Amino acid sequence: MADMYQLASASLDPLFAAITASGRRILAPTDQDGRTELNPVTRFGQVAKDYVQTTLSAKEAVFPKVEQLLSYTLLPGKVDLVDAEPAAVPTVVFGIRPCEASGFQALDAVFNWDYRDKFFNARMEQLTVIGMGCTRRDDACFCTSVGGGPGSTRGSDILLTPTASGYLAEVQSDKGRAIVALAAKLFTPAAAADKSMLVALPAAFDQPALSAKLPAMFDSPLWAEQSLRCVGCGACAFVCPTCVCFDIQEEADTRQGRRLRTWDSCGYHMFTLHASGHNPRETQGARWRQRIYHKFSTYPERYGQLGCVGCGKCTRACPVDMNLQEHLVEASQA
Amino acid sequence: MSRIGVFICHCGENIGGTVDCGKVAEVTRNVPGVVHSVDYKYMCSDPGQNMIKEAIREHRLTGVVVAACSPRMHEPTFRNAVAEAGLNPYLCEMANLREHCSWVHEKGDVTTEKAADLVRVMVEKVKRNHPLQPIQVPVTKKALVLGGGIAGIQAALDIANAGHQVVLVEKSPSIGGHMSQLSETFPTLDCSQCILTPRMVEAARHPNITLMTYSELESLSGFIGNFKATIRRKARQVDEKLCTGCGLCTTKCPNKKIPDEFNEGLSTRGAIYVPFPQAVPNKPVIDKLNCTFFKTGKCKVCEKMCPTKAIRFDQQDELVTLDVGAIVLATGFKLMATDKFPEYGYGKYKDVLDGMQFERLASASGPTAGAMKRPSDGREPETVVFVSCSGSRDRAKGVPYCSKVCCMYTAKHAMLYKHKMHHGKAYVFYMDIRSSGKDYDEFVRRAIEEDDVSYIRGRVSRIYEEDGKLVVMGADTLQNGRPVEIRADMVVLATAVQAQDGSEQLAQKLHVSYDPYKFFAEAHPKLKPVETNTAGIFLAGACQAPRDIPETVAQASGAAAKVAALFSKDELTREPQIAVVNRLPAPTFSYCVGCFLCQSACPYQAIEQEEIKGRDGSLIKTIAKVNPGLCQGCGTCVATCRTKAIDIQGFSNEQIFAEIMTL
Amino acid sequence: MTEPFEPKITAFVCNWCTYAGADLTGTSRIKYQSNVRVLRLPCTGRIDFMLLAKAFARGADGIIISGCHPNDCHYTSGNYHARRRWMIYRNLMDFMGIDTARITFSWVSAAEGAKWAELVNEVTTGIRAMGPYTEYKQLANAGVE
Amino acid sequence: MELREKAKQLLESGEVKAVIGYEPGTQGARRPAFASSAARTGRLGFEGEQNLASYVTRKEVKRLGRVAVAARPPVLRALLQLMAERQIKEQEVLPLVLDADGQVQELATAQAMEEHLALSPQQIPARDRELMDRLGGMTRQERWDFWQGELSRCIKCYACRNSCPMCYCEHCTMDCNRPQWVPVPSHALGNLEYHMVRAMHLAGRCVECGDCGRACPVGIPIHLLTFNAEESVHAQFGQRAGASSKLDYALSTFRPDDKETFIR
Repeated sequence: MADMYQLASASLDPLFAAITASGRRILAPTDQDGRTELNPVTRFGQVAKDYVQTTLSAKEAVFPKVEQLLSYTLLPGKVDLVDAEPAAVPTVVFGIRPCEASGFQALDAVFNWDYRDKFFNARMEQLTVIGMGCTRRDDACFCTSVGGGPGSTRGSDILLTPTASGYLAEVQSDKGRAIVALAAKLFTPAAAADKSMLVALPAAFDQPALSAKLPAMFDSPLWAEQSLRCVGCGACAFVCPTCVCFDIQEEADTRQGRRLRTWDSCGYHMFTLHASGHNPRETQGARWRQRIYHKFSTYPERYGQLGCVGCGKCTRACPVDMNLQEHLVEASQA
Repeated sequence: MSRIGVFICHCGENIGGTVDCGKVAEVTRNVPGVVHSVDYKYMCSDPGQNMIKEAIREHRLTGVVVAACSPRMHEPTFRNAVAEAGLNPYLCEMANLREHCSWVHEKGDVTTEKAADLVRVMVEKVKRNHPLQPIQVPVTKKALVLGGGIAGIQAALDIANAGHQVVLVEKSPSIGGHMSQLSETFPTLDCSQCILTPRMVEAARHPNITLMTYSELESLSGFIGNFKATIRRKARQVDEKLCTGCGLCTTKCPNKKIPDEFNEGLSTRGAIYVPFPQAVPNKPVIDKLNCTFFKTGKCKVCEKMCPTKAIRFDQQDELVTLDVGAIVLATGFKLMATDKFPEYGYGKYKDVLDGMQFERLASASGPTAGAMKRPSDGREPETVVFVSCSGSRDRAKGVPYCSKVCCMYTAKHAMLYKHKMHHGKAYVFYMDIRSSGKDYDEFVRRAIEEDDVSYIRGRVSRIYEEDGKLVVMGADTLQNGRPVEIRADMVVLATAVQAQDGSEQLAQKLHVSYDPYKFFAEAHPKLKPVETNTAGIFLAGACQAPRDIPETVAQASGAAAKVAALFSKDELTREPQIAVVNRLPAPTFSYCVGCFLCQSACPYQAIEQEEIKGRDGSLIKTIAKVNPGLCQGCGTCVATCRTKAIDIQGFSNEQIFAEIMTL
Repeated sequence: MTEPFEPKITAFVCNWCTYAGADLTGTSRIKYQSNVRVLRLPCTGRIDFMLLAKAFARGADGIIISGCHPNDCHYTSGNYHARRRWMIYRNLMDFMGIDTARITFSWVSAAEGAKWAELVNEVTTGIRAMGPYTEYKQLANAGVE
Repeated sequence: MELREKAKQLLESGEVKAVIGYEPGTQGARRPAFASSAARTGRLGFEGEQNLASYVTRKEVKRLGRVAVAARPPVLRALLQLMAERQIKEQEVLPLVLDADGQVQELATAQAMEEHLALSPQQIPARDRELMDRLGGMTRQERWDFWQGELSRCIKCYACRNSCPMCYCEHCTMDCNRPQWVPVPSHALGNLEYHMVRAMHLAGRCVECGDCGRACPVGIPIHLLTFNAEESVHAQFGQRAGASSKLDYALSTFRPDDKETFIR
């Protein structure tokens, strides 16, 4: 059972100060010439005022776009190899939406499935999520169709829900309680949960039904049709809070090198290209299908949860308006 | 895993005196992949080379770096040594410690460090070298000579006499070229036709020479040793096999008013004609543009007259395809057109001639049988003005260069005139007298001193007609630019020598380059004067630049020697440092995407198209392919290729990349 | 007192003109500063612009590109193609804020041994005065966590 | 006649196998649309921003057969440039344009396309011009800081590359790993080199549609880089990409008298 508090609007500045003073880094949505980006901040005043979502997701905080795994030096007759240690700094991600907050659980499912990923876990351990309930939505949003909602607490250590006088703070975890403890006097216990300001978002399709019918739709021409305009870039995957695919790259000169992990996307032709030249997912249709299946069929099967949180970041990032919700609705009706 | 051997040469004191070679060898020993690293006094000596050979065997080396002098000096030496030890010679590279290090830097640690860097760079390169095989290209031992003037005839004869087949192609009805039009030749004043005609006949009769007159090159494909030339044989309308050359047809042709090209328009000819009495082949040709039958559909007098029934009004142009291994370009020159000289009244006044017209006038076989009669009224010209540099060395006329032969032939013309008209007066306007050939200056002196030709240093500004005289206005710059006015009966302009019409198009067909004046460009102005930038195509004569006869003949023989050398082997061997387009198994086939933007980057037209087809014969994709016979290995295509599908053997992307990454 | 800065200079030269010219500098025993490392390529036409980028990435403080004078290219036109490439590349690099003063393009013929020495000395002295190309060197580690 | 009617007619007659145009999308935007049967032409229109020429080189589209394309000037330029680079043939694509009277016009030949293009001057949008000029007025250090700031946002999703009609290579330089020319990760060096390569590879080939910048999910004005390269080509060599189906590539041709000011 969550602890519920009231938090006055004016309390956020002192809260930020307290968090910063505790040595934690705060990442929050900021407005950079019209672009909503997650950036380090120290004051609440730096936080973007009126946003639906950041373009990129907060997964960067635990799964950076480039991270070093090891380095080595070639010496006469031997190789001197040094494992990298993640420089995980205590971090508070503030103001991300409930959809995105729940994305961390999808990442966790992969990074701790059959192998515990040292880098992810080190960063995850240091991460506290302060989510922000949604008072606005746009055409791309469909969290309610995939089990989420504008006020969902899943994935947030603290979820703030805007109220007339400030915020309702639902503290979900010890990490959340640790934040409260930093400035306990700012948090006044709340008796009832006022969620009246949250935006309404009716579900657009029946996800369980869709997931159930997907296995039979593998050979449907729908995927090829839907993906005709897809340009095959990786924007959707890179902005996705749950996409976790990565590539391992070695950067070396003739004497030393380092091994890096970097984001990858199943939308790329190269993603499945074999050294022989054969590509099991030769067409964009096959790659698009993979994306849908992975999130709505493979994930539930393997991890017992969806690989999609309905945040709509992919839709917003897409240069050709591949609207995921629209396509899922279409698949549901097919 | 690479097993590289490094051999540091002291070059006596040359390297050893500045660079600590022992230290370099020691540092290099620690480079991954190096299994053997030594220094020695003289690597290029026999003991030095033997060290390398022994090390290759003993250490089973997969690559060798010799750190010594410039690879431009000893690369062949060490590659040979490596080959003798059984290693592919292209697995040997050199680091330049002498010219690029010890000779240009002071003795010290910094210089030794640099030397070690240079060695490491080459170690990393050689690790990525691949064994290469010299490229063998078959040779078709038949030459094509384009142009049947003295250059082409000489080249054809020399190649034929070396025992090779030659096809001599001439666009006009007879071989002979400009030389056959000349009267006498400088500096000996011997009769041009007397010395040329025997050569023409010899060319025609030579068992190794096939003559194709009245023919032109239509197109050319292929590469050195393997060209495919298509020749257009223009219809003569005369069956050459039946025609005996009796000439009856030419005398009976009712149309007789056509300006005679051979006599430079100073006489006329019929529509069926033999260009000149000594023509080879001595067979007539019908000038279709002027033939009454071709114009009106009626006449055929010649057909009726021909005793052997050799006239063929229905004859069509014929395209003949030839396989040849080498080409000699000998297409000659033209003189600057008449319309370029309004100020001299050239083309307007009948008695203003160009040099070639004067040759015909002075020739015993010419329209006046060699008598000095001016064209307008047939009177003997009492005063003749010769104007050299008419157009040449004149930027305003687009010819900044010297036409080279005019000084000499103008002196010759003045002499010929004086020999025929002892009492006549000959003036020569000149800018400078350029007479640097053997016996040339003596020849000019003779004109001035013995034949009393008046040389005036200055240019002619204007010529106009007045009272039946040509008034030549000029200046004498040796007398402070004093105005000179000469009332002459005839003026001869030594007009500029220019590239033949159509040179540009021909050059483009052949993919040889040309200079701004459309003369064909030699591969190197000094060391490759008869080669073009396209291997297997050579130059002879005035198609390259203005030339006189001896130079032309010498160059023709030079070109012929090049051809003979090329034909001396059954196969050509070429260095394998050429570009290759990558090939991969299906379904990728190649990274080449077929944009062909590399094609125009190639100075040698070496990039061809290759169609990749499926089992059913359907086209899968079209990719680039490098013709190994044409590619010279510059690598411009490599830098142009976006997909990195094209690479150059010996200077590959991987090699250069590794070199940079070592520094 | 720190050691004076010694720039790292990478030179890309063609085999036929500048490499031979640099050989002539050697045979003429003309001395020049030793910071430069020469990489031999067949022709300036072969020099992919990425080679320059890689040299900077590798820590070069200055770059020299040199080949045959116009009209003198061993391959007749490789240098003309290279010239066009550099005309565009240089503008673009400048637009991206890359220090084009650190890239020197030159024509040095096989006969210009003295010019090669002068060129290397001028570039070396110039780059030494400019200091290390720190901002480019820093790129390698920026953005890696 | 509107596009949808024309499309219907072309598809019914079998003249083309598909029509590529635009349709209303979500989020208030318009988006590319494919109609492969007369029944699916109902939403097609001319208005839209993406450069549809980027589709005609795709295997999936090539397999369909001849396609008609709603062709604004940048699309036409891209199609001509693709012809010059031998990626498409005249008979494979049928560009459709609106003529002055609002009628749909077929431009079946490269010549017709070239003539149509000649009617509308090629211009960089004022906003982009302004930013380019502002950058031009900066010191080099300021430009460096500007681009480093912008490029640090790059996630190397390749939306710019994949939206570009001229980036049709199946094996991009970015995919080359022997050697690995450009680092795959989107760290500072990888990003700088990627955008350097992209711009250089588009110099003389960029049709200035700006689609790369439009596609960028993080809003980097990367199209200015290719604009800069293309403008240099135009200023120095006097030609523009997409002007003709027979255009010679500016960077693999030359004039002996090309003028530069920096070679010593």
